[in-house]
Amino acid sequence: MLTYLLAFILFAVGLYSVINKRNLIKIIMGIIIMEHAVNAFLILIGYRISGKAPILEKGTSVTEFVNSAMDPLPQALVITSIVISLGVVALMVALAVRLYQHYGTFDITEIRKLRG
Amino acid sequence: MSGMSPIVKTVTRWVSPFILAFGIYIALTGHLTPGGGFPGGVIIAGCFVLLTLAYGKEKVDGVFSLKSASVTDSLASLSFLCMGLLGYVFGRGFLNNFIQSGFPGKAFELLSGGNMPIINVAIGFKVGGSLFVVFAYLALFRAIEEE
Amino acid sequence: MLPLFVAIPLGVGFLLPLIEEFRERTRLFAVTVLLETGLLLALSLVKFGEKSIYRLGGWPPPIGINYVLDGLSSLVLVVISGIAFVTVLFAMTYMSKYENLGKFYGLFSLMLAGMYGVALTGDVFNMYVYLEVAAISSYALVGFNRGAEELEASFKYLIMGAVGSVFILLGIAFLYGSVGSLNIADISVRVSEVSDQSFILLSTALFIVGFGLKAAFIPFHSWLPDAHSSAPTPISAMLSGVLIKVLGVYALSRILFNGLNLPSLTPQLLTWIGAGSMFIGGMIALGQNDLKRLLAYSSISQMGYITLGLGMGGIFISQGKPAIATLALIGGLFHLVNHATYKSLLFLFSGGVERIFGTRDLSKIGGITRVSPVSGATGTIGTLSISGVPPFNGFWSKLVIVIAAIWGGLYPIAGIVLFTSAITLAYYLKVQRELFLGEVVGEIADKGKISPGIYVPLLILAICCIGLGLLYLPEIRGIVLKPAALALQEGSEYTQLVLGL
Amino acid sequence: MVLIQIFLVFTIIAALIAVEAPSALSSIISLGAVGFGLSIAFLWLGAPDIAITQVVVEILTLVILIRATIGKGVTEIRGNESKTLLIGSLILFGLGSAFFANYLSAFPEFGKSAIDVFSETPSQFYLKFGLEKAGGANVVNDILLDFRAYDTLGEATVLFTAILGAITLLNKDVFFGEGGEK
Repeated sequence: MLTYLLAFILFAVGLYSVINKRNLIKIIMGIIIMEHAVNAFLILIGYRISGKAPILEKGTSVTEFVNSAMDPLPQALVITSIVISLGVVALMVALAVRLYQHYGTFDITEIRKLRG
Repeated sequence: MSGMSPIVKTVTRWVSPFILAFGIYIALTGHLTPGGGFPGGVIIAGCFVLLTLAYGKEKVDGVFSLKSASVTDSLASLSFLCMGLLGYVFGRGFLNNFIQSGFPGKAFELLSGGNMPIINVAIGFKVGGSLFVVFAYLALFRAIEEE
Repeated sequence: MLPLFVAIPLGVGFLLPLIEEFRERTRLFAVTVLLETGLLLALSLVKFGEKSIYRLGGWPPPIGINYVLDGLSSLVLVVISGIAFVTVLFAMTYMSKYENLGKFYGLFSLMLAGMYGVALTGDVFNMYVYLEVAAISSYALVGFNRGAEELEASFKYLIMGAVGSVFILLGIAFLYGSVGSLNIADISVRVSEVSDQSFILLSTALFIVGFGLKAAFIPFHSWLPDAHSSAPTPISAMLSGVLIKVLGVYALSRILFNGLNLPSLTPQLLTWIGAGSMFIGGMIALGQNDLKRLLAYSSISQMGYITLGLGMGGIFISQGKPAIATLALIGGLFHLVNHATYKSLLFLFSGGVERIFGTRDLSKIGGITRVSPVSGATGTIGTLSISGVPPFNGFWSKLVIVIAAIWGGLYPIAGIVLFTSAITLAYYLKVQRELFLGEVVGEIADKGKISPGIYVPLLILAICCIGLGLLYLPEIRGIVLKPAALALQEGSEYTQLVLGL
Repeated sequence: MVLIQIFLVFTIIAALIAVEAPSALSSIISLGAVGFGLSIAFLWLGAPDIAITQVVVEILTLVILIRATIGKGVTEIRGNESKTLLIGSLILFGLGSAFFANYLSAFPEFGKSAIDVFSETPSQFYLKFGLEKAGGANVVNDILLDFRAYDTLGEATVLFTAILGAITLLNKDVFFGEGGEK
């Protein structure tokens, strides 16, 4: 139980950074941390006590494998989500670099040109 | 960007082929051991990123230019899509693992899993190409900025 | 045939940047995308009304991913394809002076692929993946002009969108943890077997926040006016016309109605979120002077109508009034179709206005009817439809929503809808007075002459605005809108279609 | 299990340092610590595929982030942080934790996955027939490339789209539309 809660504290740290920081890089980091936390949570959901990695080895019987392997589906989802977050981070960094070129700062309060 | 010290350059020259080989290995045997196209591709991209950092942009341009990287990116994506469409054309359904149902390889060997090794390699090239492109663009952007 | 909806735009999206690496062939890119959207429009019209599923990779539903084509998704497919076709027709002329068009059309095509993916899929996680495809390409397209304001709007949109996506993913994680499946139909079977619903409710809340950020419901709306007014005009039309609907309202209602069987209190929550967005969006729009920002705030307000219709449908379903529920859902979906047409019309029109006058500030321009009668007329039709003047389509959908609210006994809701209609009328009367009527104000740029490439798409959409009013007739409504409403209402039918139980 | 918790606490501390550290470089390196800590935790949790992916992706993210920020004199920008938002988010977090403490019994116990709790889940099928039907010994890869290959196609597309968007935005070419470079 505590383990799930720890993943949520990590999520909250990321959310705090996104909401409360004025530095673009810190906001990007907040999003990265949130994504890490969700990935960790997904893996924790798929965890089975004293389970093994979901990779068959020669000689193991399938029934034994089904009873002892971790849940493979959340792992597949996490790989997908890691790659998606990598793409999003690349785009965010590109935008942040461009904004720095225009304004000479990463401070979000000095970038606000647009209204509401 | 002129590159780093001679020590870094020498070490990079010795290490980078192994990194590249490791990336290809990870991508190729993804269906048997931990790994797969994505980590393999990232390692391949990392190899070229290392070369760029150590030798500077101009030197690497001859080996693996920006254009060839983004062409690799597009072509590998297209080939993944084509693997999917081939299943459709053969009447087995979009993204069906048609090779596995036609010629099932022996389990635990490299040529098993039908489409899977092929798609893994395609993904490896795709990820490698696209991540190198974005890194190179960021580096290029800095170079222009510093002028 | 169904995989082609995603495979064709994906192929075009991969191919155009590849061609651009070798040669800049602006004309070829535009024609390719026009052909692509035309083909997809034809395909979606052929497939309209069909009910089928497609198993990707040949695996049966809970194991593999499947496409679902039912009343609702076929309606949404037609809306996406139609608006995309007209937008590309407009972009062919409007965007012809820009550079990097291979990347522009490539991203446009990928955005289309993402939206088709979301509209067709029957799997929660897959919906998330394709939602990201559509969202990421729209982030990049918003900043396509690369000016300071555009980049800032894009960054804001990107941050809010990324936070929304993380919330959606967390919701999916909770859902998987509490039911053990990702297929929407399978989830709806398993949800009813779960004894303690509290984690279903938690994931519902996360979904509402996540999709609410994508759909710009009122507490989460701050990115929308910036993004929609900074994007290149054809993209603004796509974003306001279809993207926020498909990624926000459609995806949310698919999961809530078909997957989670409408957990308690969610319909009420949706209704009040809708009412709030409608009212507050309208009030802010009243004070805007920039034409595109006014249109963007009005999008928030109009999204409120759609959400309200769907939420009311949910309330009536849980109260056991199926006939009125169908009517409310029809109202919401009818408004979705209507809003797609007239909001894209108005955004494209604002692009034309900007071409003529060189600015979008309403206080500095006027008399467009004298400069360009055709675009003036189409703009008038757009504003009249959105403010709900009788012969045009906007009136009929609002009428259906009000009738449903009154029959169902939700008088305060009906009051808010009527009051918001009055506000909408007020701010579009302001647009009428400032922009259309009176003498020509402001300097007319050299390129003031509007070419057929710009006004033909406007004319097509204006004709749609008049013609879609026909959907109010019970016979036509029964064919087009009722199956879509029933797809949401009859969860068991959906389950049967997918799982074949 | 305790080990996993220790690693998670380590990542939380690293995340806090990353968020609060004054200099850009140290906070980026702490962010790296979050990622590497998690990848070791993934290894303990029986997910070697993800551990590998996490490590290599983390390295590349760090390189990109450092490349983007280094030499830009990014120090902590302080002051005028909105207190209302902070308090609001703390209240929300408190409510969330209270919800958790209250209803945790409704969620499958830690250490039991969907395979143990529910019958006939997709995961059971994947484990049972992965080798036979898809042909790969690595079940996670079977899922990624056969059972849910469509997801992987989408994921490749997401990466392609993001990179295409990034290079579109970074492109220096001048363009002739309205607005434009200011």
